[in-house]
Parts: sequence; C-alpha cells; structure tokens
Amino acid sequence: SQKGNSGSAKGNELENLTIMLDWYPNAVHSSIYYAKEKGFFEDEGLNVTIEMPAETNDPLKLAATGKVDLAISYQMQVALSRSENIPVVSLATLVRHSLNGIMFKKESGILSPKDLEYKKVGYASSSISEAVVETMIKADGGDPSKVKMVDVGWNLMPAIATDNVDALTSAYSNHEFVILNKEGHDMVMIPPSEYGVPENYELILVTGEDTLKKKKASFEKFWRALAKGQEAVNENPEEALQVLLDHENDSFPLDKEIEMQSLEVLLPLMYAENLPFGYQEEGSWNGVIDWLFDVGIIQEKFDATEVYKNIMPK
Amino acid sequence: MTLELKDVCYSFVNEKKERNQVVAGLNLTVCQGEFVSMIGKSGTGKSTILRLITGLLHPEKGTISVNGKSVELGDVGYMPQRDLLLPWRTIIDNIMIAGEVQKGLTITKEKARGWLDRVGLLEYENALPKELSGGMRQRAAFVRTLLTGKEILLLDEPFGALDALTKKEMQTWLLSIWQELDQTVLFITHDLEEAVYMSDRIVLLSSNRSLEEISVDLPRPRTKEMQHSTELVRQRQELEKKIAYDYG
Amino acid sequence: MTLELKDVCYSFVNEKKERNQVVAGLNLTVCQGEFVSMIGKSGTGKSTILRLITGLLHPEKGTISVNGKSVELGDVGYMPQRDLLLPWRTIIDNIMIAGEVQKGLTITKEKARGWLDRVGLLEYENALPKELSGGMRQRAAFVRTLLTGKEILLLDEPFGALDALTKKEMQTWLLSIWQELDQTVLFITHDLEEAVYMSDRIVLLSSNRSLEEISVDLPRPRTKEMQHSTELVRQRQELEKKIAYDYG
Amino acid sequence: MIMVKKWLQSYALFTASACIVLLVVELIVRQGIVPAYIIPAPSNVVIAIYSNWKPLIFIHLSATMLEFGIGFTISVIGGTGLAVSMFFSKTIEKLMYPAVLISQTIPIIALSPIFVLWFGYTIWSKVAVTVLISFFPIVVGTFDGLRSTDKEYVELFRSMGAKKQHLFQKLHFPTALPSFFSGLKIAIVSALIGATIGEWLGASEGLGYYSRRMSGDLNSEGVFAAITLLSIVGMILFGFVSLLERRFLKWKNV
Amino acid sequence: MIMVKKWLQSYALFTASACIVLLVVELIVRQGIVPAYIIPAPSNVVIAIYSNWKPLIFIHLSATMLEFGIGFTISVIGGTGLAVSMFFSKTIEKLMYPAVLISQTIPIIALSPIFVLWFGYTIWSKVAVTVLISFFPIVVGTFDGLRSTDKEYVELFRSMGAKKQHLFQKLHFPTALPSFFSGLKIAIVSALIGATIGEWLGASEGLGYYSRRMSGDLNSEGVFAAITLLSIVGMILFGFVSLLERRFLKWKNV
Ligand SMILES: Nc1ncnc2c1ncn2[C@@H]1O[C@H](COP(=O)(O)OP(=O)(O)OP(=O)(O)O)[C@@H](O)[C@H]1O
Ligand SMILES: Nc1ncnc2c1ncn2[C@@H]1O[C@H](COP(=O)(O)OP(=O)(O)OP(=O)(O)O)[C@@H](O)[C@H]1O
Ligand SMILES: [Mg+2]
Ligand SMILES: [Mg+2]
Repeated sequence: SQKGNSGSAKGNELENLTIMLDWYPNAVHSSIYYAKEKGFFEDEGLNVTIEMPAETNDPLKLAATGKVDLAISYQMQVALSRSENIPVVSLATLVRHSLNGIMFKKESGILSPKDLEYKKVGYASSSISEAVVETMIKADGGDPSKVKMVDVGWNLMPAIATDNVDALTSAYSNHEFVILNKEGHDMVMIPPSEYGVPENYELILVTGEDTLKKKKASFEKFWRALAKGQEAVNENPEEALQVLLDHENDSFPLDKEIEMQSLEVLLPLMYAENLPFGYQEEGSWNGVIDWLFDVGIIQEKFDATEVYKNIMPK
Repeated sequence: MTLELKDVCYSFVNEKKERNQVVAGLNLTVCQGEFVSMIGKSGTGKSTILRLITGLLHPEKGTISVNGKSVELGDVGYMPQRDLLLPWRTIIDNIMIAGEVQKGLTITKEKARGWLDRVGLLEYENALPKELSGGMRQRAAFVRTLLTGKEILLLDEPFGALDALTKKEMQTWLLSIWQELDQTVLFITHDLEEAVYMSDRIVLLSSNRSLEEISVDLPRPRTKEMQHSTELVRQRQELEKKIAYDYG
Repeated sequence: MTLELKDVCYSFVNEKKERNQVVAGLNLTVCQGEFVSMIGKSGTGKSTILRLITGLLHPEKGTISVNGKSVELGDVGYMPQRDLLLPWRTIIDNIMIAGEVQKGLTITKEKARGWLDRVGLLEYENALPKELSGGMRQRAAFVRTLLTGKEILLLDEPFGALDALTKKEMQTWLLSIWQELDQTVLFITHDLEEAVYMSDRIVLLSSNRSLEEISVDLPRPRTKEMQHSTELVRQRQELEKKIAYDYG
Repeated sequence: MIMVKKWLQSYALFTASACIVLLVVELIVRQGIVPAYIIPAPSNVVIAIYSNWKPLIFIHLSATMLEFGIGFTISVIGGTGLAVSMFFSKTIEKLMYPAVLISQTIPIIALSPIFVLWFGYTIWSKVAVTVLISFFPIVVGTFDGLRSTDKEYVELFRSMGAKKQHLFQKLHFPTALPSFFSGLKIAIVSALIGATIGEWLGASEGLGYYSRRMSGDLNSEGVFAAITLLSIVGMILFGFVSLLERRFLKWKNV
Repeated sequence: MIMVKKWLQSYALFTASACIVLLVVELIVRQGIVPAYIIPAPSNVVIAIYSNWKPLIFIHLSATMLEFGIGFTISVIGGTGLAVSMFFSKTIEKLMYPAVLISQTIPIIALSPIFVLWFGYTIWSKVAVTVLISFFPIVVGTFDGLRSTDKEYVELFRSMGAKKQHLFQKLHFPTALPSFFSGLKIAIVSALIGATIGEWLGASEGLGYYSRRMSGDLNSEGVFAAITLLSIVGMILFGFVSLLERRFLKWKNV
C-alpha cells in the first residue's frame, strides 16, 4: 500500500480521531477507506480509526457523549435527536438525496402508494419510517390507516423475499434494492420525495456539540482528506472500490458486483451542482424539521442552524 | 412355592476388571412352606444371594428357579438390608408402594394402617422417614415387604436394628403370618437365637463360599415361651460352637 | 473425662407444631474411663441422647457437660446409627476424614491401613462404599470413629450389622483399645449379651422416658472366654427379665 | 398478608439497596454526569410507564406474555418429554442430544430469515425463538436429574416387579425434581428474554418490539420502561417457580 | 484411537441422520423449493468454509474463542463464587439473587449503548455479554447443588468439629458437583452464544460479527459457514464438559 508515502515525517505526532459508520462497511464508505488507505488523513496529521455500530442509533448517541469523535447518521434521525435532547451537530452531508423509499416486487401489481391499502408494509423500528409511508399514501389520495405496517426487525430482505410483506420501506436503493434484484426479484422503488416527503440528506457526518468545540480544526482537516478521497472515488470508482474490497477481503468476501452497482447508484446522489461536496443548505434542514413537526414526530420546531454547521468553505 | 438354586456362581467385577467371586457353585433348596435362615460372616455373600434370587443380579452360571420355573423380577418379596424408605413419602405411603407398582395388588389404607399399628408405628403414619428412629424405619421397611403379599419372602436382617423385646414381638408376629399364609421364607440374620427360634433349617455360609445345612429340632408352632426355653438355648450354643469352628 | 447430663429435656417439633418430647429430665453421668451401655426399646430416644451429647442438638432444658465444661461440637467421637460413608470416597479416604477436619490431628495412611487390617477390610481400602456389604460398611464407620482419637466415644449400635463371630472380635478389640487409651464410652446396643460383656454399667431407657441403672458384676479385664461364661449368661438372663418388666 | 410482610422483611435489604442505587442513578443523570439518552432518570422511567401504562400493559406486556406462555409451555412439555425419552432410550439420547445441542450453538439472529420463512410474522416465530432458548436448560436439568437416581432404590422397585413406567413415576421423577427445578428456573427467565428477542425478528406489539421501537425513536425512557416491566415480570415468574419448588420439595426442609 | 472409534460407533446413528438431513436440504435447495439465500445448499457452505478457512479460523474463530474464554472463565469463577457466598450468607442471598435475576431479564441489545459506553469497542464489551449470559446457569446450578446436601452427613462432620470451610470442601462441594455440572453444561453453550451476541454490539472480527455481516448482504453461505463453525466448537466444548463431568462423578457409575 502507499500508506504514508508522503508527509510521514510527522507520523508520530498524528492526532487520533474515531469515526463510527452508520452500518457495516459498504460502497458508501469507499471515500473513507480510500482516504485512509492512501494516507490522505495522515497527510493532514490525523490517525483515523473506523468503528462499526451494533444498532443504527448507536452512532448518534455515542457521538453525543463524545465516545466517538465523528459518526455517520441520518438527517431525519439527527433532527429527531434534537427533540430528545441529544446534543449532536451535523457537519456535512455524504449522500444528498434520499436512498429510502417504498420498494416492492413488480409482480405485486402496486403502481403507486395508494395501492398499498390492505397490504403489508415492512419497516425497521422507527416512527419516521411509518410517517414516511403515511405521508406518501396520503399524498397519493389513499387511506394510511388501511395499511398494515409490520416491524420486520433485522430482516428487511427476507421479509419481502419470502412474501411475508408486500412492500418494504427503510430499505435503500443502493443496497437492498440492488441485492434483491440480483437475487432475481424484479423490484420497483418509489422515492418518497415524489409523494410529499421532503427530499433529505440520507447520510450525514455528525459530531457531539462539545466535541465540535474542541476539535473543529481537526474536523476541517478530516473533511479535506475525505473530500480528496471522494474525488478520487468519483473519478475512478472501480479502483476506489477495489481499495475497500482489498481492505475487507482478508476477512470478508464482499460481492464486487453489488458494491459496484451500489456505488453507481450512490455517486450521482452525493453531489450537487454549484455546491462543494458535503455542503448543507438550510432549506433542506427546514424542510425536514417542518415535515417532522407536521407528522407529529417532534413536538416543537427549532432553528435549523442549531443542528448543522458546515465545516467546509462554500 | 419351592425355591431352588443350582450351581449358582456370581462375581463382582470392579473397574480394574478384577473379579471378586462371591458366590461359587451354590446349591440351595427352600421348600414350600419352609422357613430357612441363612447365617454367615459379614461379607460372605448373603445379601448377594438374595439379590440373585430376586432376579436383580444374574448368575454367571447355574439356575435359580421357583416351582421349577426360572425366577423373574417380582416373583418374590424382598426386604433389602438398608431400609430404603423413599425420603419424600410419608410412612404410610412408603409401605403401600407395592400396591402401586404390582399388577393386581391393591392395598387399602385400612389394611396398611392395621399393619402399621401392629408394628407400633400407627402414630407415625404421616411422618417422613427421617423423623423416625433407626428401628422404626426398619419396621416400616419390614411391613412394606409383607404388604407385597408374595408367597416367597427374602428378608435381609429384618430385625437387626431392633431391641430385644421389639424383636421378639416381631418374630412371633412374623411366624404367625408365615404359618397362616403358608409362605416360604429365606431369612438372613446375625442373631443365632433368632435363627434357631424361627427356622426349620439353618444354612451356614462359610468364608470359603461353602454351605452347610443345620436342621433345627424344635416343634412347631413355636410359642412365645419357647423364646426362653432351655432347648432353644442349647441349640443356639451348639450352633455357636459350630460356627466358631466353621467360620475360621 | 467425665460426661454429665443434668435434667436434660428435648422435644422434636414437627411441621404442624406438634411437640414430641423425646428426652424428659434425663440425668446421667458417665465417669472417666467408664464403659456404659444404653439399652431401650426402639424409638425411646437413645440416638437422640447421643446427638444431644455431641452438641448437634441443643437441650431445651438442662445441661450437658464434659469435665464440668459445657459440651461443644468436636468434643466427643460419635458413630451415628447409619454408616454415613461418603459415597464418592474410597474406604481408606472415608476413614481418614477426621484427620482432614480436626485441628491438630494427623492420621497417617499407614495407621489407617493398619486399622483397616484390624477390622478385615484392608483388601477393600480402595473400594467405594457401595462395593461393600452392610457389615463391612459398619466396620468402616466404626474405624472412622476410632480414628477421631477422642477420649469420649459415643457409639450408636456399632456392631448391629455384624455376625456373631465378627461382632465378638470387634468387642474384644474395642475393649482392649478402651482400656489402653483409658477412654470413656457410651454405647448403644440391642444385644443384651453385648451390653453385659462390655459394660461397667447398663442404663435402661424405658418408654416412659425414665432411666434405670444396672451395674454389671463381671471382673475386668474381660477376656475372650468370658463371652461364653455362665456368669455372663446369667446376668444377661436377669437383664432380660428386668427388661420384659420394665419396657411394658 | 402475612406472606407479603414476610417477603418484605426478608428482602428489605435488597429493596433498600435497590432504592439507593436508583437514587444514585437519578442524581448522576440529573447532574448530567451520564446523559439521559443513555441512561434515563429513574423518575422519568416511572413517569413513562405511568403515562403509558394502558398500552404498555394491555397491548405490549400481554402480547409478550402470550408468546412467553405458549413458548414456555411447549418448552416444558417438549423438554421434559425429550429428556424422558432420552433417559429411556440410549438411541434417542445419541440421536437427539447432539441435535438439541446444535440448535443451542446457533445465534438466533442468523436464523431469523428461516424463522420468517417458516412462520412469517405470526406469533409462532416468537414462540419458536422462545422455545429455542428455553428448551435446553429443561432438557439438561431433567435428564441429569433422572440419571441421578440411587441404584439401590431402583433395585427395590424392580424387585417388586415394577414396570419402567412405575419406576419412572414413583422413583425417577421425584428424584429428578430438584434438578428439574434448577433447569426450570433458568428456563423461565430465558423464555421471557426469548419472547422479546423473538419480537425483534419482526412484530407489531410486545415489550421487545416496544423497546426496540423506542430505541429507534431515540426515546431511552421508553426503552427502560419496557425493560423495567420485563424485569418485574421476570422476577415474579422466577418467584413463582421458586415457590413451586419449595412446595414440591417440602420434604427436604421439614 | 479407541476412544474415537467408540465415539463414532455410539454416534453413528446421529451422523447418518445428519447426513440424510443435509442431503435432503441439498436437494430441496437445488430444486429451488427453498431459495438459496435463505437456506444455502450444504455443499456451498462447505465451499464457503473451505475457500475462506484462513480468515474464518485465524481471525474470526480465534477472536470469538478469546472472548468466550475470558467470559466463561469469569462466569465460572464469579458464578460459583457468588453461589458459595449466597450459600453461606442469607444476607448475600437475599441481596444478590434478585440483582442477578434482574440482570437476566434485560434484553442485552437494548442496552448496547451502555455497554459500549462502559467498555468501548474493546474485547470487554463482548466479554461482558458473555458473562451476563452464562453467569446465571452456574449460579443456579451451584447454589441448588450446595443446598442439596444431606443433613445427616452435615451432622457427622459437625460432630467431628469440622469448620464451615471443611464442611464446604469435603461435603457440600462434592455434593453440589452433579448440579454444578448441569449448570456448567448449559453455561458453556450460552457463553459461546454470548460471545457472538457480544460481537453484534460492535466488533470488527469474530464469528458473530461475520455471520451478521454476511446476513446483511443476504450471503447465506457465509452465515451458515459461521454457524457451522460455531456448532462444531459448541459441541466440542459441551463434550469436554461432559467428559469432565463423567470423570468427576465417576464414583456414580462404578
Ligand atoms: N429428625 C427427627 N424429627 C422428628 N422426630 C424425630 C427425629 N429423629 C427422631 N425423632 C423421634 O424421636 C424419637 C426417638 O428417636 P431416636 O432415634 O432417638 O430413637 P432410638 O432410641 O435411637 O431408636 P432405635 O433403637 O430405633 O434407633 C422417635 O419417636 C422418633 O420418631
Ligand atoms: N455392588 C457391589 N460391587 C462390588 N462388590 C460388591 C457389591 N456388593 C457386594 N460386593 C462384595 O460382595 C461380597 C459380599 O457382599 P454381601 O453384601 O453379599 O455380603 P453379606 O454376606 O450380605 O455381608 P453382611 O453380613 O455384612 O451384610 C463383599 O465382599 C462385597 O465387597
Ligand atoms: Mg448383607
Ligand atoms: Mg437409634
């Protein structure tokens, strides 16, 4: 590897940073692994440790307590954390668009959200997923109370693959959708933004309020390195992915085909025209906050600038 | 019911595969209605012989038969040397156990209580075994054996833990039952007086595994008074001498 | 070591809170070097008295003292009525147990083997208790008690499961040890001859909880021959008569 | 009444210590030493239970209890049944013991897709997890208990001509009870956990579902409300088995 | 060699049945009756193990075994220690039994942030889960075993002036062994599962982590490769405890 092939003179003074992923390593995290492998973090004087969570909400809580410096989480979840007094701040977005949506087999005959009436929809425990489905059905002129929602726990894919539910939400266009298609199911996906749910940043980089005060400068360095990694990924996805695969390959046989497709889905969703990579806009945050308030998940609106601070120059 | 042992051999084999031949070529017949006592030094194999007769152990060689038929489990009434009362059952439930496991045998509570009364344990019918003294437990085990209602009884030191007086009561009682029901009894005891008083015949098991038979010359029925008769004392002394010579 | 019981009372209380007064106002003294036998009908409280003396049970009333000092656990050597050999230990390990739990007592393997040999169990030193006959187990338990090395011995029917001959061997052996070590012995037995042969004094426990003392008039040392002496037989018969009258 | 008083007396120390611990936690959380989204203040958990008690008890607790009830019953019947069969037949023992053992070494989560395939999101998937988790302690307890019978007693019974069935009923069964109850105490607690884990495989009610859902909504009070109820129920169930045990093994303590 | 042969003979039936079951599964999967991403063809599982055996064994299995080893050791020492203290002191019993019980009624995953907060992503969070899961059977087994001593033997020992410590060593301890081993057999299997569950709380190696990770990718061969290894290890561990048990309780079977 080319690790530390430049600027390694200050190698013994590297500052330690930990980042907790939202889930196990996959294509979304290519930039992080690429930056680490290529020594971009070291060049910035950072030694980055990557952790994986037990539960999708652990990264948020642990970032808030300062147990990890950085974490990857979801915009909606971070907005919700405000109302639960969990002091986290979003620093940047990794995926600017929703990966979530309603997903079903083509043969199910479902065409739009209102067709879900009298059907079973599987979701992973959270009120937000439920609200997404409700909003979409309402927007489509259907009656959300006629949908049977099933919390399918850890088993999103098996739930629909075995026809125990008719549709899925909380499943991602870059992961479940790709895998299910590969397994021979002809899947269709409806993005929530088409039916009344505000477009949102699916994955964002967060930290604890206190941590931010202490390590703002380091986070800026971190982001510079990460953005560099992301650029490389964007320019040469195949090679970047190989870095991730190689890193994982000594213990896990990741499916290259799936990860490549996943990355292809992701890349366009990670950039916005005229904005630097990762830059967050107040409008997006306000949209999410308003919607969460409207569907009753948060009881009070709050100022969006409390939850996000961009760490990159515009 | 006649009990017949022919050329019976038995060995215990321990972990290290060492054989301990305990019964070697034993021949013994106990006729219908006979009362035979077995005496012998500790560890000569008396209890083992009873376990062989019940069918719990199988002879390596030789045959054991009842009325000419090979003996089977459940054919005889057996009172083991240890009382083996079930610790979780009251005394009355302990003695009624045969009625629960033997086909075609019902023991009414009245009957059981009657027999308990006979051995002086009626007030302990609802006590647990551990609330009883050693001798009381032995009497309970004795009653339990009688209640099996078998025609052949194998009794392994049934009165060993009893005081002189209680023992004598039990002896006359056992004799009366035996006579009434015309049972066949093989009886292990260490009390020579008891052996003489109770038996038609005494078999003496020597340490060299050989067996000697001594017939008892006392008239039947044996009355209470005979327990102190000079004739009994004389026969007992004779037996004692024989033993002193034989055991060696 | 003098053992003294003064006005001792004891009751068992069962689940239903019913009291069973087993020992009522008992007075008994066993002097230093004395050999006292206790006889009495089954269930009169002999074993309970021993358990009281060991300190396992505490009298409701009265005092129990050794040399004027209130008795404590571990003061006396106690052989319970049941053999209570630990089923997971070999015989030799069973009899050496006192050396493991008594402070300041060491029992060498040689010593233990020597004593085993004395009771005829040497070839069974490595056998488990369940591989032994009833009488063999009793002998092992007896040796275990002797090896506690106590000056006061409480023996609950130590020879009850032994044949006449083995019993007599054990008796003379016990007497010789007793004399040699100048021990104080309280001995429960159902064998009147044994009581007479062994004791300086016999205490007779009646069903009404009262106690009668009978002194034995045989010279010391008691020889092997005395086991068959007419004097012994006479005293035994006297005792028997007394019992027949008293027990009632 | 007397029983309650006695209970309170014997567990006074525990109750006191528990109160102190809760008080300390309350203080720590209020002082902000541990954030409330990790460990909530006990008072808030009580409030969360109180303000939600109707659905908590009538919907979630009762759903969990139903799963638990069915699963535990199956475990007890099936587990003792298997142990008894294994006791009577070496063939069954050699065949089934390894199979049961394998079932215990498999992380349930890994099996969850199979459960979903077989049972869907019916109550049976939760029951299956409950059974899977609570079965083994009962089998081991009962089987080891049955094997511990004293051979001398067996001989006594056999000498009376007792059939295997009698031997079992009158001797092996009572002998096995202490060990069986040890297994049962472990199993009843596992079964409750089993029901909650089962709910994580997919459910729409139950305390396991509730706790996960609350965790998804970042509501730690809700999570602990469910855990608190589970603990209380678990202790009651355990206490119940202990009572039964004392009742059945009364002869030991007389 | 002789032992292996004997073992093979006595488990021949099981081995045969297992082969048949595997064959049937193979057929079912190949026929497409059950999709391979739910239950993989056994042959493919073997291939998955074979082609990945190095990381599976040297990284994941060894990580899991380390967690298991530390956790189980702590459980055995701590569990017997607690049981012994409870046996000697009613106060400790009344204080600790409910506390241990509560710890058993809590679904661990619901507490994952607390574990992480306390132990971080070190091996100790996995060890903690292992301990939490395997502790209880040992406590119950040992405690119930200690209490089962025959009072007459206790009297015999006390009459010799035996101290509590002697009573324990020479009497209570040997008496408790059968029940202790029952608990131990349950615990050793639970501990293995505990280690895998612990890995779900955050890990980067271990068979539990591996299986969950594979399951997230719907890679059922990978999941079953891990499960297969876990089962084999579980059976070996159980067999080992059973051997120990037979060794220590040899006097029962002579
Ligand atoms: N653990 C106990 N619980 C309740 N009652 C008991 C207990 N032990 C003995 N008893 C009662 O105390 C009385 C005396 O018993 P003890 O064992 O002292 O008699 P014993 O004189 O030794 O009789 P034996 O000659 O039969 O051994 C009996 O009535 C018995 O029922
Ligand atoms: N289960 C067993 N395993 C091995 N050896 C045994 C077993 N039972 C008895 N023995 C041996 O068999 C021999 C005879 O034992 P048995 O119990 O028949 O003697 P016994 O004549 O009844 O003696 P006692 O008068 O002492 O009761 C003894 O040497 C004993 O060690
Ligand atoms: Mg015998
Ligand atoms: Mg007695």
